[in-house]
Amino acid sequence: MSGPALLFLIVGLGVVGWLAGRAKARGFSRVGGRRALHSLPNYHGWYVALWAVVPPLIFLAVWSALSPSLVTDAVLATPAAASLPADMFSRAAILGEARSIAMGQLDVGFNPQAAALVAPYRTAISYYSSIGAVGAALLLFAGWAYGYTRLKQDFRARTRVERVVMGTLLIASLIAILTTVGIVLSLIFESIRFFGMVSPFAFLTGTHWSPASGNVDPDQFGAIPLFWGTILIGAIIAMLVAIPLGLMSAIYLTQYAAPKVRQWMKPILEILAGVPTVVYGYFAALTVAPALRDFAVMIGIPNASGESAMAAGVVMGVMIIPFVSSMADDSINAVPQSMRDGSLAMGSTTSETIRQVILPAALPGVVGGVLLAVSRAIGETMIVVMAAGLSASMTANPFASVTTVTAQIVKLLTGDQEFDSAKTLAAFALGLVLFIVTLLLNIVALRVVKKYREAYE
Amino acid sequence: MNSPDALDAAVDRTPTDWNAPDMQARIRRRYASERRFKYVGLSAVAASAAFLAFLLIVMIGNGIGGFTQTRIALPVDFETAPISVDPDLLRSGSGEAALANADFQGLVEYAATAAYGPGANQYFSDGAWVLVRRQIAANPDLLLGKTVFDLPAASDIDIANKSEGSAEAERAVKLLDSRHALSKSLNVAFLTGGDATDPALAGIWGALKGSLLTMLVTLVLAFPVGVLASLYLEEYAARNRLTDIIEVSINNLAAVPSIIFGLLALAVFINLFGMPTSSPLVGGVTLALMTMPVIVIAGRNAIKSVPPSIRDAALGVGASRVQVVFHHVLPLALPGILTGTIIGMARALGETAPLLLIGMRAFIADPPGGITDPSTVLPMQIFLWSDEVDKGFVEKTSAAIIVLLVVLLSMNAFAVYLRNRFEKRW
Amino acid sequence: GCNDKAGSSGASRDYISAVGSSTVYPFATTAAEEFVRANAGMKTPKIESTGTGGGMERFCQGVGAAYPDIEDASRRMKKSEFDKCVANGVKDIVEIQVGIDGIAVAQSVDGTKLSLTPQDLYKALAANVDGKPNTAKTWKDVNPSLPAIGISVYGPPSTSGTYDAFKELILLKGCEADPKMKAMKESDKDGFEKSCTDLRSAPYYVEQGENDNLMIGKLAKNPNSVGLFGYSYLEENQDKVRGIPLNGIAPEYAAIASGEYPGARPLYIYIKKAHVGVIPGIKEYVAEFLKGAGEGGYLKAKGLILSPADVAAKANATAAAMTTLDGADLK
Amino acid sequence: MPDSISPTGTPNPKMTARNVSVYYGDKKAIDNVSIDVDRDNVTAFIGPSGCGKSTFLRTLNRMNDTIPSARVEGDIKLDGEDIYSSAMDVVQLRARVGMVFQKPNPFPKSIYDNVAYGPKIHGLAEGKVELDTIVERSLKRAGLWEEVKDRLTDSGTALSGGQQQRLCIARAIAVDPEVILMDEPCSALDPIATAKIEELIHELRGRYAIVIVTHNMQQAARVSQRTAFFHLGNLVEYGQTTDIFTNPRETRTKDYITGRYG
Amino acid sequence: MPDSISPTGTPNPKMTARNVSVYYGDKKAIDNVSIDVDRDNVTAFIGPSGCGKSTFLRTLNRMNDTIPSARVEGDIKLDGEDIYSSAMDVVQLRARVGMVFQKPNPFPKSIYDNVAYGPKIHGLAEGKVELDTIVERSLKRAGLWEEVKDRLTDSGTALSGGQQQRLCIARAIAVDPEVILMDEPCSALDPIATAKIEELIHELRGRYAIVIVTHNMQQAARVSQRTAFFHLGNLVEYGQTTDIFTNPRETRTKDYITGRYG
Ligand SMILES: Nc1ncnc2c1ncn2[C@@H]1O[C@H](COP(=O)(O)OP(=O)(O)OP(=O)(O)O)[C@@H](O)[C@H]1O
Ligand SMILES: Nc1ncnc2c1ncn2[C@@H]1O[C@H](COP(=O)(O)OP(=O)(O)OP(=O)(O)O)[C@@H](O)[C@H]1O
Ligand SMILES: [Mg+2]
Ligand SMILES: [Mg+2]
Ligand SMILES: O=P([O-])([O-])[O-]
Repeated sequence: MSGPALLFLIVGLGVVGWLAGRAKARGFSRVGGRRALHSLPNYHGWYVALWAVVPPLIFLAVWSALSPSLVTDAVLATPAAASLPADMFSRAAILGEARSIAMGQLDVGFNPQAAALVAPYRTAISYYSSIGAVGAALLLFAGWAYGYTRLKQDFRARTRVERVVMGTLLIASLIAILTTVGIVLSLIFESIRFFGMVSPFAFLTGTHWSPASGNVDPDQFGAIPLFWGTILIGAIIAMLVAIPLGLMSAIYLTQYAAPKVRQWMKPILEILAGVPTVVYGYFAALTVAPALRDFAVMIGIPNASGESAMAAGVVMGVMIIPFVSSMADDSINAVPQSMRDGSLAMGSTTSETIRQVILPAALPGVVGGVLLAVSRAIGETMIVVMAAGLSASMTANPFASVTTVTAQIVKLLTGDQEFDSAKTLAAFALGLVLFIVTLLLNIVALRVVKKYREAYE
Repeated sequence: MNSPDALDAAVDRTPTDWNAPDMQARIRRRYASERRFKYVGLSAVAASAAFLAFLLIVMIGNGIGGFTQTRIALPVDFETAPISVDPDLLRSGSGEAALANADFQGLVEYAATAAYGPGANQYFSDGAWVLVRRQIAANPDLLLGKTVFDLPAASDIDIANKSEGSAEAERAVKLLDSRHALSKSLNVAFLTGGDATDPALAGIWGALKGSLLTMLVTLVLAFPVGVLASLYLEEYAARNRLTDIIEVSINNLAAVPSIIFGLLALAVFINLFGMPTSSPLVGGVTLALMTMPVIVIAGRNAIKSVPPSIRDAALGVGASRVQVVFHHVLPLALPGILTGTIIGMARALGETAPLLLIGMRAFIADPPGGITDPSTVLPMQIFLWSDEVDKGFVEKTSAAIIVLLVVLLSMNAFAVYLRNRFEKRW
Repeated sequence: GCNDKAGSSGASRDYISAVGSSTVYPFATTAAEEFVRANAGMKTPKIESTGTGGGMERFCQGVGAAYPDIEDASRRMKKSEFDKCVANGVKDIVEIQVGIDGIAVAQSVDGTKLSLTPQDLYKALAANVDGKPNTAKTWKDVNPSLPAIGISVYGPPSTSGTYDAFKELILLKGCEADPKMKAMKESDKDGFEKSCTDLRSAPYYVEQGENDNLMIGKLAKNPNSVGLFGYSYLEENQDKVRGIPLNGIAPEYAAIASGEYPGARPLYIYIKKAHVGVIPGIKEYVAEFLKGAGEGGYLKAKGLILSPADVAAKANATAAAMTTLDGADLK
Repeated sequence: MPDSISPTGTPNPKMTARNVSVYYGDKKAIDNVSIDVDRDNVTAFIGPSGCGKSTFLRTLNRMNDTIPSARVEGDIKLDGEDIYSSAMDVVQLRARVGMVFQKPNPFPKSIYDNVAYGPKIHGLAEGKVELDTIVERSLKRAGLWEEVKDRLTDSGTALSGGQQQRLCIARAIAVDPEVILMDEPCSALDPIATAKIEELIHELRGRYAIVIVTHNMQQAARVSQRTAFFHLGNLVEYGQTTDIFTNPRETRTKDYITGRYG
Repeated sequence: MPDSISPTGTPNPKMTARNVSVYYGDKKAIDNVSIDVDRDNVTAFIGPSGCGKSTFLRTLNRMNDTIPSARVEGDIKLDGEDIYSSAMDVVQLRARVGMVFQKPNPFPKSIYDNVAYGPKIHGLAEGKVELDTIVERSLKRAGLWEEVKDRLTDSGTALSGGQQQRLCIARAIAVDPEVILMDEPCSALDPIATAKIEELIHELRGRYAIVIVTHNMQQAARVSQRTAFFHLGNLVEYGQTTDIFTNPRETRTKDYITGRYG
């Protein structure tokens, strides 16, 4: 029986189980009066349906993972398989093709030899899928019968069904942990392999970065220039753009702007955060970088590069403006109105109130927001890949080209995906550093923000 | 408490004279500073908005031409043309082979030379002959006489026709224009085709379809998991270690740089599970991991904003906790959850970095047929085109950006609409 | 067993997968399109531009649907790479030379005209010259006959094949011209290579990303900089940049084809023979490659240079017979 | 001391509480309270703010279960069945012991659906017709039918505060409860709406055992037949309403009802 | 009717309001009120919640300017100067007419900086020494000096509620105002802190014209010499505090002070 048909059958019988369970429960209620039934008939129905459907589905999931190799073994045992080439890859390709033809996914084979194997495949597939179908059917009826016979007048069907629902919810929540664990394990695992080749000390303190394929030279893996580039772009230039613009925008919109202006400008500024980073990257590389370079040349800055830290940093800063401004907005709004009134009633002007009372009060929140923004900026990839360049230099000249952790991760991993070269593994070590740093920034920032919120609640 | 009178004897002073000149000067200074501060704020807003406007104008300016296509009329006289395909053969059904063997490239070259002089072949897009072949396959009768084909121009002609091109191309445009051979029309190939090496033929449909498939996978995985997890955390989870760990994980996942998810996908999905590289499946799963925490956080906020009195009311008439949630809380929180989901999906749709690491940075010309086919996505296509040598791709890149921005902005606008429409204050 | 890994998961691919050089990429993609146009029903090959080195590593990872069928290379496969291939079961590899690429040394059309030698470039860019840190600031410091323009060279990143070619074809040649280094080459080959190819960083040698277009734009705007990139980019942007003669020979088509220009390099594709006949279309795709690389083909349109006739003939023969590569031929 | 108060005075109690203490975490909010809820009368709980009236009321239908930190000790029986025993299903308990809250809290659904919700989840109606009957009867009993019969599909939240509260009472009645608990049902209402609710309580008396928490002593005096006075988590005095108000045994009660504190 | 009330009764008023109406958008919150604020006495504004006491109080130092929807009609003069005229600078006005709010709202700065804030922005001190003097004097006048003199660098928010309110009064005093407006300054405080503030008001009387809004009639009787009774935006009665409390002319006043409503 084909997969979809089987699924259809299972679901169909599940529906029947639902109807039967419900009918049986209705019968009880007719006998014992309404309150006699613990759970609504529907829940009895669900109980039966779950018993009928879930075990065969689990069985089928397992079976469909197991059966292909059983099928292949069976096919290989037939005489038709004797003529297969010894070379594993051709074998596999021919088998795969024969299989696809047998299952009707392919009309004609590319490999002529496949044709001979179609028949054995058909036999084996139908044999094993009948086993699967029979197994599923047995489970289905067993579950069905079990569920059905358990229904009684005071049977707590609802409680059982709800327990299944709760279990599902819990499993959904656990996926977040799984993902985190997956990230941490994959980063750590590959990083350990890397640190087997290059010492963490050389990696974290070296100032020379030029990983090349082939033999491992620990001197090539000094990541300090990358860290510096990341800081220069993400934590310095981008913040020099984003903090004043974001903060002042938030101040203007919350304290000065007419409600109508605020209502329009806020979403407009938020668009800045919604523009994909690849667009920013393109814009930075195509428009901003050349303009900045011209400007740098005009004012006589040496080594101005078209892929400058400045271009990437400025554009990244613009991208982060709404982020900073909405964090600042929240913090400013959390300062109680009474504080503002108090200051105004002393005869201070609005700007004095903002600078001397509101901002100091909102400072922890703003700082927390800035930390979050920094963590966003140093993890940003596309803008730096497209606009910051790849030269691992430790220059402080913002018009020169620098590279960042993320840009190097991309560089190291696009193309060379062989997993035991130091070059590839270095990307994971960089990823680990990035992960740890952004994690710490986030934890600190969230803690600061939370403390601050509590202060005014 | 001290007697105020005793105090006064020691330290009192004359009352402040608010009208003294130095006071007045001070006031003026304070107001000037107030105005300055306000203008600084206004300029910050204006600068941010101006940057956005600048970005959009540059992209639209560069890209709007990408939606149109210069076409050149190519008259072909099959009586004299160096090609021999029997139209009857085409009708008979064994035409495929006949067409495949015929030299349409040569035909186009011949006809172009005949019409516009030597080298005129260069005026046409590389793939122009394929279109001729396609038209003839559709209508073999064309072979019987003279026909004028309307074929896409090569990208340098296209550029010269739309704006400033190279001197050579400008000359060609002048020549063609003088023969009334040029026309401009909607670039259907751009909206319906896949990637191509010739900018005149390159299209975004392949990438858009890849994006749609990827988003489908993302949505199918992230939405239910996100909603269920937020329900669990907000409505049922007892405060214990496990819940704390879940919470911390989710908050951190929402802040992890996207490239890290790419590393995860590479290490786990591709290298460990052997899932197909460059496929919407892997891309979608990766982006789902990124989107799920966004949905959970939005979902929890939406659920939190459902007033407890409604839960009490339902519990009070004897609803179970599952019933309370699924009959009352979830329906009321749904608009908020949807808003968060759309915003999360929009973010995923614009994401490039993690997909770079799973092989989506590739030339993939055929639009994907399913979630395991090799495919690229819109932002990746933008990235790839931004790297192309041919100048014609500048326009295409910006045009693709316009398409992406239109999709994203409409998603965001829809989210804002949802939020405003269903925002409830209890 | 390992046979059902591919067989049972139905993992036989129905499209070609090619990886490798970004230089060959434009040609490979065009060939892919033509291949589909000429062979109805075939799927378009998937082509990743990974750089020659990166591509080699993936190509050599093994035989099977999960691994690429074809490697595009802007240099010849190295012996070490071949050995790795063999170690991973990729024993039969077909090598076909498809054309030639020139590394153009170029500057803005507005710049003061330069004419360099490999030695000039080495002296300007090496981190250490004569065992001392390089102090040259202008071209005049390098070679008194050159103008006193600040040294600023935009070049490819160390991972790209263009860089490899630059290293092999220009830097090492320039380095060898120094007798001391020549002596070192004899005694300590590794040390020689290292000290010859260890480059200064920005502002002298500025590594660029993959985007050579940006480099062109940068050169156009900075007339005093020198750029290193593929010949195709030079040809495509004649209006903005011009080639700088090396040893007095300008990077022009004829000079590169004849091998006269020092910065020319052959382009190859490598084919996994085990995949031929298993993954549909490989033969036809290779045929398309050679057709495009032949007289009147589109190779030229992609800014690359046709192989000389004898090489082309050999390539056709190799492709027809699928003659495999002998590792002993490689360095 | 609480033992000294007779919890009874009712020959045939609907609910009985014996030695009930309630804790929020470590904090004791109710201390050893024993009380009987009469079948045919209205019982009022009075006492100063924070004395535990709501807390105790909520133990009677186990609404305290929803507060993670809350813990209940002692025995509470409904018609002799222990409501905290594992055999008691809390969902059914709450159907039998309905509740009306301080702030009217209709569901943001139609008036009809507000009332029909309980019968639906408990499966009390066989079909649409029967459900209609239940809805109509409940709204009539809650004295709201005439006002809303033409707009049953309007949202329950669109009603006035007093109507909303009566809707909540109708909703509670619809599941055919045996006891109705009301926690300051009028404190959010204006005097006219309050009067309507009081009148309604009067009419419902006898059909349901009713417990009402109130801050307003006049209201307690008007609507209830028995009054329990709580103070700092203790039950200070419990008895006939007339006795409590005219002749309190405890000085604390007296002080409270004469307005010395609270 | 409001015209029938004599706004005067004070020979030399510090502030005079004539025919003042205040609107929030379309809603009239104060209707045609005329009143004089005496130079040497404490004036109390009483009235039920929402009657407009705060609104009117805030018109006296133009704090209503900060509410976009608020609009003021009529004449208000400070020492004969129209405070709503364009010649009047609102910043200086607020320095001259200080304000203390219902909830103590010290700035999240040190105690010293809280008090020094006003003098600094207005440039009232020539240097550190003079500033120190002003801070000390203001804290002394507010009766807070002894309690805080050893911890002037502690945060103002670390004080107790009553101390915070006195700090706010010190802050208002520090800019050397002529009038001090207090909007229910004690409603967030416990009885002991309240008593301290009342005592303080008593001591400040004569040096500053003081207006205090209060809900608590006993407080009005204790601290004020003149009382104005507001109701629904109208000034119902205004006069000597003793007269208002012992012999109100209007029945509404009488009903209010005897607790019939409010
Ligand atoms: N969820 C809770 N967690 C902790 N303590 C609580 C909680 N709910 C109530 N309390 C405390 O239990 C005590 C009794 O509260 P309860 O609400 O029962 O009083 P009440 O008599 O109903 O007061 P009110 O008249 O104000 O409604 C109070 O001290 C209160 O602070
Ligand atoms: N910002 C505002 N916008 C609109 N209406 C307001 C605003 N502030 C107050 N009101 C309205 O103006 C009227 C008078 O309010 P006001 O605060 O002056 O009363 P009050 O006498 O101070 O009351 P309370 O004793 O409660 O402080 C009220 O009806 C109030 O709802
Ligand atoms: Mg209560
Ligand atoms: Mg007020
Ligand atoms: O991509 P490459 O040609 O530089 O290897």
